[in-house]
Amino acid sequence: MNPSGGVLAGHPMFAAGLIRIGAAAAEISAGRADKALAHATSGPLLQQNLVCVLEGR
Amino acid sequence: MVTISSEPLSAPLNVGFDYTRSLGPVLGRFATGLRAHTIAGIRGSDGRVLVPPAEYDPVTAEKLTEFVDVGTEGVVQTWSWIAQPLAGQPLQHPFAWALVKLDGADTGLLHAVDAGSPDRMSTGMRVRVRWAAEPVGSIRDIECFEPLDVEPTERAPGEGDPVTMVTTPIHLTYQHTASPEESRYLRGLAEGKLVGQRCPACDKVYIPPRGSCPTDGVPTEDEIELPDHGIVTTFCVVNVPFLGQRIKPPYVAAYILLEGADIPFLHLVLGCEASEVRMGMRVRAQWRPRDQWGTTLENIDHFEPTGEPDAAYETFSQHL
Amino acid sequence: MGGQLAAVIGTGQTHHTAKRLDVSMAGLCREAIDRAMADAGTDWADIDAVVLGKAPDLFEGVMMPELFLADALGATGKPLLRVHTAGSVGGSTGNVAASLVQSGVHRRVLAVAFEKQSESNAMWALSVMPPFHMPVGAGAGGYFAPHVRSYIRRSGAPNHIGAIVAAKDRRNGALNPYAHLQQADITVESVQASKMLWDPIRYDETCPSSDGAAAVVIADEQTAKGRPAAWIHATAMRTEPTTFAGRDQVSPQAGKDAAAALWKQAGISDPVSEVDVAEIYVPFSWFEPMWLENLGFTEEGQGWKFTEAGETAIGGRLPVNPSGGVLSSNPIGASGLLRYAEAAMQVLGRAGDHQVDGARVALGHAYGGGSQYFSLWVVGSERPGAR
Amino acid sequence: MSEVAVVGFAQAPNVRRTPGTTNGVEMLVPVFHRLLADTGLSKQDIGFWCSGSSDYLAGRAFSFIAAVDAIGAFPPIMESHVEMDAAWALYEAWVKIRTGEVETALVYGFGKSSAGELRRIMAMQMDPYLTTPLWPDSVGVAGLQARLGIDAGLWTEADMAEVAASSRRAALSNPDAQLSGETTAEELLKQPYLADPLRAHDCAPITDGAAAIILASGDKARELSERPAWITGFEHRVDTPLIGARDLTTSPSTIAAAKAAGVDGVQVAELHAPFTHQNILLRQALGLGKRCG
Repeated sequence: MNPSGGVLAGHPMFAAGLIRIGAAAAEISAGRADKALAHATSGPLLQQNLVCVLEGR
Repeated sequence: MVTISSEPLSAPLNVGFDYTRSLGPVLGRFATGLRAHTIAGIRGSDGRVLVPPAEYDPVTAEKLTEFVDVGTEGVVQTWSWIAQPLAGQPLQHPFAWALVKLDGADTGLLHAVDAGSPDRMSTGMRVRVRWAAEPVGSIRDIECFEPLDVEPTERAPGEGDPVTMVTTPIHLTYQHTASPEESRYLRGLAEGKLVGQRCPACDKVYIPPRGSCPTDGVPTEDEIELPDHGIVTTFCVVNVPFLGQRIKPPYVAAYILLEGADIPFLHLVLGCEASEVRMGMRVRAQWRPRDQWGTTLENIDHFEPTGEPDAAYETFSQHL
Repeated sequence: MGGQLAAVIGTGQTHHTAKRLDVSMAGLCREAIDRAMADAGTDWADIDAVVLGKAPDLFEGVMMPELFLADALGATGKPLLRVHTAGSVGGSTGNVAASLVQSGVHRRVLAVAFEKQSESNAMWALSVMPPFHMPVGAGAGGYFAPHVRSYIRRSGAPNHIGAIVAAKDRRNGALNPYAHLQQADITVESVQASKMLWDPIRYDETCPSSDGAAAVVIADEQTAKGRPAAWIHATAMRTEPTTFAGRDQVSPQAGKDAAAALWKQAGISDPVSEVDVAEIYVPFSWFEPMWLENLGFTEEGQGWKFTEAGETAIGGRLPVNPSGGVLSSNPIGASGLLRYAEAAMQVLGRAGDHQVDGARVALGHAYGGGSQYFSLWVVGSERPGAR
Repeated sequence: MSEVAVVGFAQAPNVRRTPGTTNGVEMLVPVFHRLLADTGLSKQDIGFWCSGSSDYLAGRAFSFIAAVDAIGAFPPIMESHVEMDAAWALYEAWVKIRTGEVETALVYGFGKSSAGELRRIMAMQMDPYLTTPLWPDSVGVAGLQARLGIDAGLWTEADMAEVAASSRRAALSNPDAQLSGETTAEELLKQPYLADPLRAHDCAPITDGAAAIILASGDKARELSERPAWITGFEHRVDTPLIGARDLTTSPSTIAAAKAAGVDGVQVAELHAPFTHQNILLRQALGLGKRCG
């Protein structure tokens, strides 16, 4: 869960969701995982949410 | 050379406006009700009474029409404590945010509770509305909620035509920071110098300089001090007054291409009739008295014609 | 053509006016949405995703208004995107919605764009000046007037061309019940007599500030087949920086590149004869000749002659802005999508009194920022390739 | 419709305050250079650019236009912008590639959160008629959600402190992290409340930063990366804005998006939860128990 430390370790608004996807992709590319999930949120109290599933081959 | 202090310049930027919002039928009725010390909910497609009322249903998106009046007392569903209230919040002494489910409503209304201290707040406690002194038809007509064991303050409802508009002042303060390149240019201006910078990739001289050359994506670098004269490439004569205008129309807003620069910047042309200004006209800067100089292009009050013959169109047409 | 086919099957818009004090922002959007859904014969269960377009949040004083509008837009529980590419946003909203279908991700997408400028003051929102900047400019008109002067100088156009466009667009607007300005008896002379605001741009050569919304329903081939549809033959978007050394502010490269990509994708080699009607983003009248050249309808420097000869009037060789265009209605965020929707209405034969007879291929065009954002689409009454 | 993969990712250091401008150019220029160098691409090789940012975060209309300079957008580029987190810009770019019109896309996001008063600015995302005029600050509002879960027995303040401690421990391996270190839940619980029931460690810090990702399709992706991260599911949903009408102890839109994207069998997850209790809420909503990383 959140190998990068997640947004509690750094939360640049409007880039933090993209960074989750980048961090999850890095786990795949580094061979540390074959299937990863990245989530991004927008709006008050998680009103809007995005899920991106990434896989290595 | 310009005295360099590395810290980029920064200054406050206040963005403020009193927005005038039309409420429409549903929110208009809610606001009119608040002014009269009543609270209207609306029934959703799932039967729940929604407070505040929604214009369109969260499940089916249909337009909602069935109003249901609810009570002015209710139950705290959850709360959080604000020890240092921020500008514009309902109370300026410590208070609780809460979701209050009013009697007869099925959803929580977000508002403040004036409980005095966090240990007097608890989930499930009952609270009642404390009405504002001058109701106008806005959510602020509810000044806040208060525990039932507090002496109620009697306040008279307002009346008048149905409320259709609400004014919501929005004032935000930011700290604006100039880029390092811009800061050197602005500090140069404070000493009466016009300092441009050349892009290492395309060799074009930018004034003001850029954190990143727009065509090459690399910061402009070596500095070039430019003379304070050049030509008008194109211009317009401003006849319309507008908010925040510095001088009274008509005046000429012109693109000035300084000698040695590869891009013009916008400035004022005075010292002749607006009708006399021409594309290609040679102009020189008129600086303000030195004691009024700051880190701004306004140190140059305006540009004036030099009387020399105009530049040929072909020599500046690529800058239009 | 990018991926799968997509078509507009319904359009809707509000009666644009200076101030809509009878509706909330949600109500304004729903007027356009409900009309578009009725025109398309679709209901909420058919819509897979919603795309909202709107210009700067500062205009209405709401940060990311799609969030508070989710229920009103019928987006709750569904994918929702908010596009913001300055003045061209209405166009890019149409392009993004089209790509959701062309990529095969969704089958039916609702695209909505609006601006409710009466909530604040567009002139204020556009001229919030950060520190260290010198307030010289005077709103959008002041920004573009110098470049209009450059066009006049570069093309040798006589001074009355702007008035011809303004009179034509405003008279067209009087045929369009949704247009904000209804000036059936405006003339070139009355335009020339109006107050000079930012020389060379006059009061009647300037767009109004409007509250308004537009919506279109875009569907996949399976849904659109066998029913009236405005098939999307091509879309294009290009951006360039606001200012750079040697930038052509009169006929920006981004506009030329976007047009070239569009015509290529649509299989159009001679736009002026293959396109039947064009809804072009003309907020200041002089932009008609300028964009005719930038879009490749005429040679460089010839746009004003085409306008002067009356070729852009309804009945001319290339009717431009039969709806009245931006000069008649300008809810900024929606104006680009209005151009797109009006182009679709023309090929659907649903443009009522401002219908161009026999229109089969139409252009929708939008630009934004300092003439640096361009969004375009071509729609046709026939499926691409069937022409 | 060939598949699309992430083939490059770079971010600016997350810092409390950058001296740079609110249009993010100073943060973006080095990120673009590093990302293009890592993948061996030049800006002309990028088919589509898409960005995410907010005018209200920067305090100016069109703040994203100045960022276009950072790219060097001439000759003109195919570009779009969403006034949302750049994750949604990535979604738009993914869709664009799937139309077959382009093979590569560079997506970027930036935010100088320190320029304004973030807790107040976020109130501007709520209902402008009946909620924003009360100026409910983002931390106070989050406290309402935290307490609902505490009262319902879904999580405790200690669970929340544990999330904060493990986040800082994991961040030790992340050179771009703003806050990292060894600490324990017990230690953190000794801190005073920031907004009861939330303490400072329960809230994401105020951070200036920027990031960019390169997407590529099919063979291009295999050419640019030994192990491309293929996007096999990409979904997003939105819930109602009626705060009081939502069940704030779960996240229906996350559940729906995850179901549509297909998350079973994931071995690692990066969750975007600006508050500790939201991390727990999302894990419960996604059914990602302790076993997942």
